[in-house]
Amino acid sequence: MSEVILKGRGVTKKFGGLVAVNSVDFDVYEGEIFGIIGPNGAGKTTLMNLIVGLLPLSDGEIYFRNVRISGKKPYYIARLGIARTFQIVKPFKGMTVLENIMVGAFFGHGNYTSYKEAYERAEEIANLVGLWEKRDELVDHLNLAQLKRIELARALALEPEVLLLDEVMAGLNPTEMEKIMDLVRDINKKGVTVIMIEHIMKAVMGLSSRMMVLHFGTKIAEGTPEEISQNEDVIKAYLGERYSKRRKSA
Amino acid sequence: KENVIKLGAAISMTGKLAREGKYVKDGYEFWTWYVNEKLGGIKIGGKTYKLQLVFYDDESNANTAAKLVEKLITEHGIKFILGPYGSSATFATSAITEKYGAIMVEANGASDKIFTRGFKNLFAVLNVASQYLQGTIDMLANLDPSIKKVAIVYEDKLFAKSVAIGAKKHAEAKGWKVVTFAGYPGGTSDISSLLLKVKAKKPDVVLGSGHYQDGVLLVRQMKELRINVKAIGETVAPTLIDFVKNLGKDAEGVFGAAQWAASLKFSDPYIGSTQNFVKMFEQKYGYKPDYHVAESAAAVEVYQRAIEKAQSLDPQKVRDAIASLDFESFYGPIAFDELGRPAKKGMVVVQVQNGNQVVVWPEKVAQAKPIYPKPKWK
Amino acid sequence: MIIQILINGVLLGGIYGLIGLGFSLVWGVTNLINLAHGSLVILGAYATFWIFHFLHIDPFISIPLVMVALFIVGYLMQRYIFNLAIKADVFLTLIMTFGMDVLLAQLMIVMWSADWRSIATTYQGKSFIIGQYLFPYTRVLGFVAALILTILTAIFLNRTKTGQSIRAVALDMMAARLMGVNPGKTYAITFGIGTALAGAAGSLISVIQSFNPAVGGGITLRAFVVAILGGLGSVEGAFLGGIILGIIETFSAFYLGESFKNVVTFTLFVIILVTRPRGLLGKKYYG
Amino acid sequence: MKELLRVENLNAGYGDMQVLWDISLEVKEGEIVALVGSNGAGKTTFFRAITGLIKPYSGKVIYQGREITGTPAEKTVSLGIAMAPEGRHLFAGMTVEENLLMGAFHRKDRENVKKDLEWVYKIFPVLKERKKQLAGDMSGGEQQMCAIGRALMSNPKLLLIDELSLGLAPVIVDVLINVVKDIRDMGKTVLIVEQDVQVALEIADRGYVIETGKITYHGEAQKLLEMDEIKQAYLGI
Amino acid sequence: MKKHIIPLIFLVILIIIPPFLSGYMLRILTAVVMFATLTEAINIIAGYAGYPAFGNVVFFGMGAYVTAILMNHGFGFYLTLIPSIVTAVLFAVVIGFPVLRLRGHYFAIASLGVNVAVMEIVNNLKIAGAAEGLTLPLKKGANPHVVYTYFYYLFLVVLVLSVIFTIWLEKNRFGFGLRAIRVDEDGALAMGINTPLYKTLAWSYSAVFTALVGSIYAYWISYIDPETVFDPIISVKMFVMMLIGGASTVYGPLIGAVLLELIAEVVWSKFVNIHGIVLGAIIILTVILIPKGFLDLFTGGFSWRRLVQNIKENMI
Ligand SMILES: Nc1ncnc2c1ncn2[C@@H]1O[C@H](COP(=O)(O)OP(=O)(O)OP(=O)(O)O)[C@@H](O)[C@H]1O
Ligand SMILES: Nc1ncnc2c1ncn2[C@@H]1O[C@H](COP(=O)(O)OP(=O)(O)OP(=O)(O)O)[C@@H](O)[C@H]1O
Ligand SMILES: [Mg+2]
Ligand SMILES: [Mg+2]
Repeated sequence: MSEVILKGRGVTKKFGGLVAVNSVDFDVYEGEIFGIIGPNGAGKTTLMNLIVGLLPLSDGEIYFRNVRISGKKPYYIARLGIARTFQIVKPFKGMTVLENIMVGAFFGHGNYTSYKEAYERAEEIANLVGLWEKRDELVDHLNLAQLKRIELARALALEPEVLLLDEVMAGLNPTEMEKIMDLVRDINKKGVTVIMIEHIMKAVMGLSSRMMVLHFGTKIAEGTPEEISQNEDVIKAYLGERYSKRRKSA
Repeated sequence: KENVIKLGAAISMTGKLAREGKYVKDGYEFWTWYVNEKLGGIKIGGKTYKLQLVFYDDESNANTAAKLVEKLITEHGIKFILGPYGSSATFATSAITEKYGAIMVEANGASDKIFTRGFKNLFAVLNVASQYLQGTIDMLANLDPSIKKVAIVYEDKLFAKSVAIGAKKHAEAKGWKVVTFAGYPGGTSDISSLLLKVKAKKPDVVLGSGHYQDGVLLVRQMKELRINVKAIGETVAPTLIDFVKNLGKDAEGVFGAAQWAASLKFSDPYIGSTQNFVKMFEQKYGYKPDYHVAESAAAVEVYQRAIEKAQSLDPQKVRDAIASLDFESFYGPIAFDELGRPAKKGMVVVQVQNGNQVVVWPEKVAQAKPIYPKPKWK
Repeated sequence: MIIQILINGVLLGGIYGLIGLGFSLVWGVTNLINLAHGSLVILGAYATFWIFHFLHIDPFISIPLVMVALFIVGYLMQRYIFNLAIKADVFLTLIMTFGMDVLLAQLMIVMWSADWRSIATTYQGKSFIIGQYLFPYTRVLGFVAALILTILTAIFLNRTKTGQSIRAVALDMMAARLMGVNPGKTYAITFGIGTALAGAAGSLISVIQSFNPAVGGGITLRAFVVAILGGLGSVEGAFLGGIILGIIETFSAFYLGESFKNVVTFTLFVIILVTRPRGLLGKKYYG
Repeated sequence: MKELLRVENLNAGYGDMQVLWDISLEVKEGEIVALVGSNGAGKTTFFRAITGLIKPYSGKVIYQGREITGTPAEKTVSLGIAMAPEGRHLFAGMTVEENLLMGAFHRKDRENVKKDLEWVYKIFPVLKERKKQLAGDMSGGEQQMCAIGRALMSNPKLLLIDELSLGLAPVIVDVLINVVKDIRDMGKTVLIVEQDVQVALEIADRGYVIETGKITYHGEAQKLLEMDEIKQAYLGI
Repeated sequence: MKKHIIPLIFLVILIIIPPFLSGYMLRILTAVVMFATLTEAINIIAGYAGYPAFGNVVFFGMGAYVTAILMNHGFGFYLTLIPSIVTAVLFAVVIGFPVLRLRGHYFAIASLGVNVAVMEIVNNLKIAGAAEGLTLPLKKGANPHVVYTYFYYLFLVVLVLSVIFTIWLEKNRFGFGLRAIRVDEDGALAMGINTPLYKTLAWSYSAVFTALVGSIYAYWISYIDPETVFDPIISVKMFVMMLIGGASTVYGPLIGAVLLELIAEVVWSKFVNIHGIVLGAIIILTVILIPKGFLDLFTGGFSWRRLVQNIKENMI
């Protein structure tokens, strides 16, 4: 197997009395798509915030290629090559689609400093994620599916080695979803390691090479999608009967 | 067509100095009216000129005042400028009149610093700030040689601080010990901490320097904290009618320093006497003139007198005429020293007695004897 | 001595609290930083003054009257002016209230001149003594009035339906509408209450200091400090913020000198902001 | 069955931008009706127009036989129309319980409000556990439950749920499907918007398909599920 | 480039116009240029970065004081400019470190607090003349018009510099960073933007221009005291101008400065006794009718419907 690119040990986050993430260990290997699932409030988004440095850890350590990144500033981590999308889309309003993407290009791992370079790079990415037609529109006028693409595009413009996706499929219809899934596959093929949080089983199960399940902040299972979908604990805590029934009938 | 001489002014009609600005405006307008209507104008070599006042609102802002004075000079072509209200505005505007070779006769900028710039064309009819409390100190020293300790509190702003510094020097010269010398920021509505310190020092006299609201605040809080002293002396506040209205009995016995008082008895070449001035003004405006009104009217009178004397409208000649003026007006003796400050005029001390503001110092113009020491708070 | 300073500070602080209360409420709910607050306080002071002048009603007794009058003014002002731009950027609405401040200040000058006013009650300047400590009547009464109004406002916000609707609108206007809350009216009521509280503060101002239309600016600045110290939209916070401000002022004035009291106040203020950005009792998700 | 809501030729949008074109639709009492369509088709806008959050340009909204077109949102709720909005829109600074009680803001029957609260807690036990927590501090899924709970608290006749399953764990979706059915069984009428067309049409009696602001298909849910066009466009089959 | 042509024409007019103006008109124009620069400066931090620096006048006051103090110690005017800039930047960096961590309103109010605190300190500072202020040597010259034209050009140079800086900013990575920070600081962080650094830089640049203007102002007016040069109303004015013209645009602030100075000028000369009322009403109406600023109103053609629509968009 390839090298571990992102590693967490004893990662813990407390909000007052609530332990949102409880001593989670994880290893993400270079080049894989790593899915994180778990009931609502299990701590998935919190874990992602811990990785990118938006929240300080209460305990534990996180390493990127053996460099400790816990305790580092978010912009530093982003420049190292870890990009993320937000569960609740956060486009830069008042800027056009291209300009949004350019922000990523300017400040990311790729470190484009000239306007022209950043612009050209943004055009490439707009094309890649299917926003070419909308490139000069203000993001304020876009719908959710397009905003999700912007989230992706911006993250891509950072030229990350690791891409964290927080529910990029949520709110998309199946067709839209298929398109984004293809996109994620493409990105992954280009060598970007992907960590995705998703509640839509079709998407995570379909994409991930390995998965981890969080429940009340604790890791309750890890394995291939196949293993996960048969895990009794996971079915009980997360997948539910209907899902397993449907799976069986399919 | 009528011949006119234009006098220009920036006046605070709005903003924080609007109250004083109104007095200034009334003073300027009154004397202008008097010259035109009662004296029939100013005669220069057979021709009669009417005075015309051109003014704008400076919003109590020095910057705006400067702009307006430049407008008056460059757009209206006016060379005879009357001062705005307040030291800051006087600073700013006098620099402009000086640059343009225009003249400024000012009645409402008392800071000593205004006169440190060696300006040739700037004249003030009012005493500078450092002299404000000197009369009060002289009077008290005269009344009671046993006074030893004085507390001086002031609003920490240009004018009030200049007054306080002047008072400190003068008190020390009299051999008093200044036990407290403390400023507080403008707009304060509580100086209890400061007064507690004053109380601990047990001074014989408390001198306060500031504007109207400071004067009221000082008296009120001294009473609230039951600080009893032999005398309280203030600058402007006790000379204003509102002071007595608002403080009622508590105002009794407080001394105030004024540039002028309506009860003074000077003669005047035009209006006859101070009394006449007061009477006519009251008839026309419906209130008794205070010293802001009087000094402002006097500033117009200075121009009138000087132009008549110079028999010319040439700024240089008028300027020289002003510099050489020496006469008694309803406002007091008018003459200027080489820096343009009043050479002969002094301040008067007023005291609130039975709800009236009476002049108690200097002795030769006093209406009544000062009540001393101040009765204790009840 | 220290205790006397403390007493003075607390008494002064109560009034500061009341000044900040209406400001904080309006800011927290409507997201309007009301730069006209000081002018509205002064309007309340004038109302008190004229009631005293013509009807000879004691300033403390006329507070409810003044509050009703000011409530109406505030209600109309919000309903028919501020509501028209309420969704614009906060800094635009800020400018709008600045315009209102300029307008009100001049209007008051035009109507009532720039003369200094204050109300001479029979008990002004008098104080009573407990132990060896002095308690000036006007300030004690002012403090009590401020305290009562703070408590009433808190009860109103937390216990009444209108109060609940005010909080709801503050947090999410769209959702509040879906619950049956009319946001335009709620904003107007909130602003009306804020203005009424400003008016009450004006009543207190009119007995402890002299005022004219120009002193509004300084009052707005104090209101700012109090609101931030206490935490936006927090009623108890505003009162506490006021008391703290009063104590800081009196103590720093005593130990460092009056001249430095604003330096100390504002330095501390900045420090508190940086260390506790939500103020002392500020609640999450408001403002 | 009696007709509860009828919409005739509704045109609506934002300012200059028209989103909905001549929408007509009807909902009978006690039905579950699903509204499906791609992103940006105008489903949310349609809900906004019915609840009165935006004013339609033209057309009619008839509810219980009365025309309510353009009635502002603050009034429609007391007519018995409640919505769990897209994006949840909880009162972040209020506790979970306060949020739920806000749902009953317009109600006068205090007694029943208490009962309904217990009922909502029974449906969503998490909410009961967290009733003292600020709603804004909860996870996305928890918030969705709270939003639906809040809408239920208004004792609606017609419940609109925008994006029922958005961001929810499959188990929770299961729960919600049952809840929606329960709600219907209590005699309430439910109109849902749902991206997961499979889920939507599974629980719904009837469905409407909306594409770029126009209704393109409608009919029994089961029939729609079997239509090839729908399969291709929305089920990814 | 095209959009800079009209401004360039205006610049040429501004350069050649002084001899044709009365002293008063020149003074007004000087004030317009001065405020335009201040507004352009506040636009960097408040417009682009979205940090409402309500106390920005603090740099103006500092610039003024550094120049005044040094000139009183015999330094030539130009020699005081570098110290003036250095002081302002140092202050922006040192104070910015804690204060720029606050967001939105809180930053606004903290920067105002800083302003008031500094004003009070200067008020007690012996070397700065304390509350009595400082007088500066009057600029000597052939006649007043020449002297005041000289100041006009000084202000104009700083204005041009500030505009060039802003144009550069628009198309630069730095500007993108600031705009991202304004919209969503967490998002900006996640995009790899070193937000603390960027904010501090933005405030420092803003401080540089503001302080320069303050320095020139002090020499121009020749007397300063804490109350006038640290007056928070000046900050408010900068804000109003920025918003009226159009925030985070290159030319919006300039339009705002021109409009507000001129409107104020007209209003007070026409309505001497009630100009505050009129001015207040105009400000309120502007916010209600043209919340996006004048620049927006006239790009793409003016229409009355736009005004109504603006109200509809922002009212409840
Ligand atoms: N507040 C608004 N102002 C202007 N345009 C809007 C607004 N809200 C939505 N739109 C636009 O209206 C169109 C329809 O949006 P709407 O939210 O109704 O779609 P939807 O079907 O709910 O989509 P989704 O499945 O993504 O929620 C979109 O093009 C959207 O960009
Ligand atoms: N800032 C905060 N303060 C207090 N509690 C928080 C905070 N942020 C999150 N939580 C709590 O931490 C827990 C984990 O939240 P998180 O957002 O990580 O869940 P999640 O797994 O992403 O859920 P979802 O799938 O619904 O998005 C939740 O119970 C939430 O209420
Ligand atoms: Mg999440
Ligand atoms: Mg939608």
